[in-house]
Amino acid sequence: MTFVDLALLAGPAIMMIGLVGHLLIGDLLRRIIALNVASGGVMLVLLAVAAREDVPDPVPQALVLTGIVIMAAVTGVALALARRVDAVSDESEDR
Amino acid sequence: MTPDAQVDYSIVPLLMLLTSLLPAGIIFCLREDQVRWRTTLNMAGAVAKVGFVVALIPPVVSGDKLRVSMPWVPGVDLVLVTDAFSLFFVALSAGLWLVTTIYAIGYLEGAPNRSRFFGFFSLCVTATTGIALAGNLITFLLFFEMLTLVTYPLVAHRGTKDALDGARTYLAYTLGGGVVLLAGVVWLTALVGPVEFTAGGVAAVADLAAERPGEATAIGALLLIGMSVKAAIVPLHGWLPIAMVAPAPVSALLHAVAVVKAGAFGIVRVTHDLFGLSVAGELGLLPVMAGFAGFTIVYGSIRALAQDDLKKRLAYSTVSQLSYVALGAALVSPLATAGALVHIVHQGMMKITLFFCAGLFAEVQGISKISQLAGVGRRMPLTGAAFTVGSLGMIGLPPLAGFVSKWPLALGGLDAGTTWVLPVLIASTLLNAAYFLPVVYALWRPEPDDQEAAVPAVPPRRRLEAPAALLWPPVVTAAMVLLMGVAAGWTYSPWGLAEIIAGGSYR
Amino acid sequence: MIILMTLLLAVGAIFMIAGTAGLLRFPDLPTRLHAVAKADNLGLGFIILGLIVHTVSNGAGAGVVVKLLLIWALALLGTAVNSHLLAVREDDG
Amino acid sequence: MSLDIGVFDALLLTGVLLAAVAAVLVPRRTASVAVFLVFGLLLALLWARLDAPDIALAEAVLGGGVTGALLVDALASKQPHAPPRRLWTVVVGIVAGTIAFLAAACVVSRLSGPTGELPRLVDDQIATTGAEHPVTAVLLNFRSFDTLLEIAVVMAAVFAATAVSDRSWARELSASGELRTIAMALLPVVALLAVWMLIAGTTRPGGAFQAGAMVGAGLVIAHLTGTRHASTRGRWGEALIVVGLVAFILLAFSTAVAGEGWLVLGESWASAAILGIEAVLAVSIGVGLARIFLANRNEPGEAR
Amino acid sequence: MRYPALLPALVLLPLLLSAMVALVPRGPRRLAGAAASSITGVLGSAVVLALMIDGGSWEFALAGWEAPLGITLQADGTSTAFLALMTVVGVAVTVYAAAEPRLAGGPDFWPLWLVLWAGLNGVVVAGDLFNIYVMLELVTLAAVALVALGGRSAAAPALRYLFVGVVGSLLFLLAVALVYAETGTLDLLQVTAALEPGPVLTAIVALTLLGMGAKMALFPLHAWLPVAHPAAPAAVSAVLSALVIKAGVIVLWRIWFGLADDATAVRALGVVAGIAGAVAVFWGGAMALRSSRLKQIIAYSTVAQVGYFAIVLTLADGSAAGWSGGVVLVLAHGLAKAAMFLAAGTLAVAYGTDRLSHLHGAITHTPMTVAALGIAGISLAGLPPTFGFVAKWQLLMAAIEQGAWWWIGVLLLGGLLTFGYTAAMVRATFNRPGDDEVPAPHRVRSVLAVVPFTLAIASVVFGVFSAGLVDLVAEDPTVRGHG
Repeated sequence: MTFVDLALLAGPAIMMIGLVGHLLIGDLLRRIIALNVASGGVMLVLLAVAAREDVPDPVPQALVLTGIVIMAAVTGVALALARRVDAVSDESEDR
Repeated sequence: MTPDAQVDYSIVPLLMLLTSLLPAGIIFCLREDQVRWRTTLNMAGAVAKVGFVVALIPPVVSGDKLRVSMPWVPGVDLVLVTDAFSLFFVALSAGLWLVTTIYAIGYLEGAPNRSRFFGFFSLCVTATTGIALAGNLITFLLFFEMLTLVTYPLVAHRGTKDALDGARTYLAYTLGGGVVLLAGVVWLTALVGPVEFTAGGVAAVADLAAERPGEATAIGALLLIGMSVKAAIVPLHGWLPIAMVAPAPVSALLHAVAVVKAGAFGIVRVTHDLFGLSVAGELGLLPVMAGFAGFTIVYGSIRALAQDDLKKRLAYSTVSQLSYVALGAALVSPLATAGALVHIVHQGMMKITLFFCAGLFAEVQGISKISQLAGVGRRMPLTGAAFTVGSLGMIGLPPLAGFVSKWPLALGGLDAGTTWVLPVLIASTLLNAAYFLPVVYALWRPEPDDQEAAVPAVPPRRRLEAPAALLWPPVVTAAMVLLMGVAAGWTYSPWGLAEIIAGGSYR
Repeated sequence: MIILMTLLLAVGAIFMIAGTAGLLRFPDLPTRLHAVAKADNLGLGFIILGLIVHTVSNGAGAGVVVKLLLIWALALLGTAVNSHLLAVREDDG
Repeated sequence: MSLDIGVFDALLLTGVLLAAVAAVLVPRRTASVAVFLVFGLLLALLWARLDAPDIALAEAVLGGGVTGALLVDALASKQPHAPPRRLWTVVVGIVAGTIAFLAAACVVSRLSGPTGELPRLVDDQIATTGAEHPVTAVLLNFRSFDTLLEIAVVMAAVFAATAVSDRSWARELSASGELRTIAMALLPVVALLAVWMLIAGTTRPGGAFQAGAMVGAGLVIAHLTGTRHASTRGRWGEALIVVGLVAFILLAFSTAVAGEGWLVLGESWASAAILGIEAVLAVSIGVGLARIFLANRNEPGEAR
Repeated sequence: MRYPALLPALVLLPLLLSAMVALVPRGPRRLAGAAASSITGVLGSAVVLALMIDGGSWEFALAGWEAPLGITLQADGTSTAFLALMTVVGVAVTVYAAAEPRLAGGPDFWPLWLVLWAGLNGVVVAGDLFNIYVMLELVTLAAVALVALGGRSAAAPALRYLFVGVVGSLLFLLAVALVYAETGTLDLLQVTAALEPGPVLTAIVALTLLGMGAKMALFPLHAWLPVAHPAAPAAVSAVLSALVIKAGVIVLWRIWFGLADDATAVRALGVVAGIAGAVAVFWGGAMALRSSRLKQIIAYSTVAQVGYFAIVLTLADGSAAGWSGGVVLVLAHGLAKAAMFLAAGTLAVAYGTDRLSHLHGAITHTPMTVAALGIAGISLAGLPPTFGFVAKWQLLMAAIEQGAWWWIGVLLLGGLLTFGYTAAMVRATFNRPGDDEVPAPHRVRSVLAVVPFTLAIASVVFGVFSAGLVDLVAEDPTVRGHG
């Protein structure tokens, strides 16, 4: 049971925590955070796969790098949308 | 149906389709006020189609067929073939389309949405021609469903609430039938591969019936149920009386010729050209169908008795008359088959005359109930005469076309050994008389004084009792009824053709 | 050398813990800020010193030492600015 | 990389797991963001432990930095009242989650050993790619198409964020004196770091993305501290965002037309091309991320 | 006649044009966007024609590196069909959006639309799993932004769509990670050869099913679609239903038919997908019958049709008829659904609302649009002589080959349901007697009526002359791979 195996198990765990949290939570901002946590979990799986040998495999590492940038961009858009949704719901509430 | 001599590829069948498809496309684009354009296009299309038919009768009777096919899906082609039986049906629909177009132009003078009406009208005839010319089951199905879709806007043309509801029920029935038919066609094609209609039945289907009779019967049942929805055989006839909400020319062409006849045509195609009489007999399809048909004949006539609305009565009469064709097709005797085939044309001619007259009564006198018909004959002698000829023909009096088709049916019944056919025919003839004669009598009865006020004021005495375009079609069709009865012996008369076609399926 | 390093790291750790304790215990924002800013930075300083001792003993070059000190400097700068902003916001907030 | 589990490793993994659970469970927004930042930091440490320094850098800068800034900024608007889920759905969710995890665990444990085929291929081809560091070689030569698309994603995200946010741009923030001086001190350091990371990318962990994120962070600081030229609005801003993708595609087109094929970097000029592309990418990502931050920036109040 | 080098241009050209169009100031951006989109359309049709003439399948290794190391693009018969659909609907939507900016959500539409088009082309020709992931993200992001253009009230549906899209992508990314862990390669063809049956393969297929199920709104994961598609501007909802859904479908099919084998677990997954599909067909149809707004009906109809795409997973297993039926169904649905949403948009412009109760008289005043709606509905219901009938025919044949009579029932009843709500829509446009004179409240540009009508007529023309296309698609390598 090397560290990599443990990491390989932790990956899906974090992903499940993120996904379940995302699906259950109501508040938009916290759902976005849960999504990022889930994405972290998947990246962990990829990197654990990369680290199975002494010399780390650069290909999955490159994939993770791309994944992180995409997730950052998507979070940006999600937050912009969430802000607008809150703004719209504020308008409707105080009308 | 006749033994297929040499088959050469020609685009004639395609052209026959285009003669009504092209005008349809153009008419849809015409503005409402371009009446002259629309009329010329309609007439040109109709005349061209009749021209094609007349040109094709001699060669087809002598046995050669014109065929055009196009690959549609891997392993399945769309095929159009002009064999004798298909030409027989095209002749009927082309002729009546010409007459009905004239009638419709007169009838819809100044009505809204005429471009839409005539566009769908031509599409409907295209579908009917397609059904007639279809060379294999899939092409038949394609045009069969197209007919349903194209007639819906015609039935719902007026847009009133009951028109829309009537159209919806019509759609529900016919679509349901279409789906059942689709299931049967797919099942058959999956098992046997694409099948072309060949006189006397397809060999592959016969083998299938031999190996797996169960499946073959199921397929046969599905196909026939699908057809009998349109042929308005009893349990599935509900839509026909309701669809009478359509304008007169629509109910004339559709419910006397196009839609119902397509169903009857389909039944004959399936029993004769797909399974072949012997195989269908073994599978037990024929007796069941004969039973249903017989029941419908009687049931339709009884219901017709009870109707006060003229068009409803004619509708139920169509329901019963159509089952003559189904009955004839189900009897294994050349006489009965010939009788059935010729009845398709005769019943079409007679029924369209009656619908025309009914339309005239409604249009000119505003009468739609039989009880109000008292003395109308005096005021509209020509229409009255046409109606009388049509009614007598329906009853089956000797010199008229009705007799020419009922008599061989009766003989065929005896010849085929199904004895119960004769009493059914006699009963139905009596019932026909029971519901037609009072109408005729009411027409010619001198107007009783007390009803003077009830009848709406008569328009000032004009030379003719109705606009020419509305009056001449029924008279012409009535004359045809008379002609077909008298000149049955002529080789190219409907009876002559029917005998040749019927002969084919007993080779 | 090992003893010195562990000693420094321990002292650093103690300061860190003190700072966090202060953060939890103190009632209002300024006092908390005070605790965290002072104690943690000091703790960090000691830890960095311990690390320097450790790396030097393993023969690391001057570059590593400079980088460690840079880290400390940046941390100091960061805490200073943050606590100032929070404090300022606290007054007119 | 020692594979046996040390004390530090155990601590790290449990820390990451706990931070993940906390980030999801804690009800208040501010606490959730705070814990998420901790989670990001721990994750960066974990990547370093898994011998992926590039990713650790990127996680720290992007995960902690940019996303952190976005999240903290999003805290400004108050937390609308979201209806709490019924207990029953929560239980079902958790049970389903655990079942899914167990399934994933047993699948992961059944994975067959690493074939190591691709790393070998990378090693013996890396000489011709013009970048010594394997990750950069994969990103900018072997799988350059992915990187190109990734920039397209960033560009699309910028378009999306600007399309969604109301057109009213955040005006220049007038900041107090101290902030301005801090900016004066910090900005050059950030710029220096960004350039250094860009250069290092070809030989050591680093590269376009981390440098880009640094540029983005720098621009955000500049904007927050009210320095004039930091505005990424207007034509110049749009052009800078788009320049990365356009340059990359033009390179692709030129190699397709003139060179031996799409994105085939000739050995002689490969390293120059990679560096050039990385520079442009860094600028685009930086300005892009800053623009996304700005798009989120306008307070709803002002947005109407 | 082979130009595999053209494949990357399908993705890179629209991206380049999108970047340029974004720089154009907001005023003339509509013109620039329309020009750029037409260039992309021309390129797309050129590639499709070349592929059709060549008939074979093209591979292209990017950056000069062969399969495991580099990224390959591959276009086979199926991709040709999907590309053809995307080009035809793309051009139609471009013309429609150029004619009426209000229906496209203003000038921001154009750069995002070009990015979306690039992503769609990318997904169809991608041959590398991670490349597919990045393409899907690009498509989702652009699609979400386009939905958000539908005004302030469209933000919530857009966000919900983004969440589902990202969750789907993450599940797919996990599948990609497992594939790489197991086989050490990311190239689709190599993976299909290398992967042997086992728990890992089942997990990969399950994750892909879940991930793509979320993206294409398969029944249990469909809730976002009936909210998001109607909220979007008309031109966008046409693109979403006709094209974006298909991105998820083609990825699911490629992976399912590439990897799936006779392992019992995968077969069970197939049955589950089939049941979800059948429920989707009936649930979508029932909800469509009940809703009173045009765009909502069409959106629920998409949920129903997606059910068929899931049923194809079991029907096309090893049967060429099933596979070609599935692909033709995708094309027929694309054409018909685009025609329907564009027609709904035109009616919304003419009558100010898409509520069925306010559309009286539309059949006389905007006959072409109502005809487009009707014909498209007929094609969706799979009635002859339309393209949908060809698809239904092939699927029925496949069902009978496998003796799966329950699929026959679903196919036939689903068709009836579809026709039910089409008739309801057309019926609502009939004019009540007496109000023929009431003209449509707003005049509609003729282009807005012609575009949906041409798409509808195209589905009839393809319905009759469908032989060429169906042959092209019938023999697809993935089916032969293990079938």
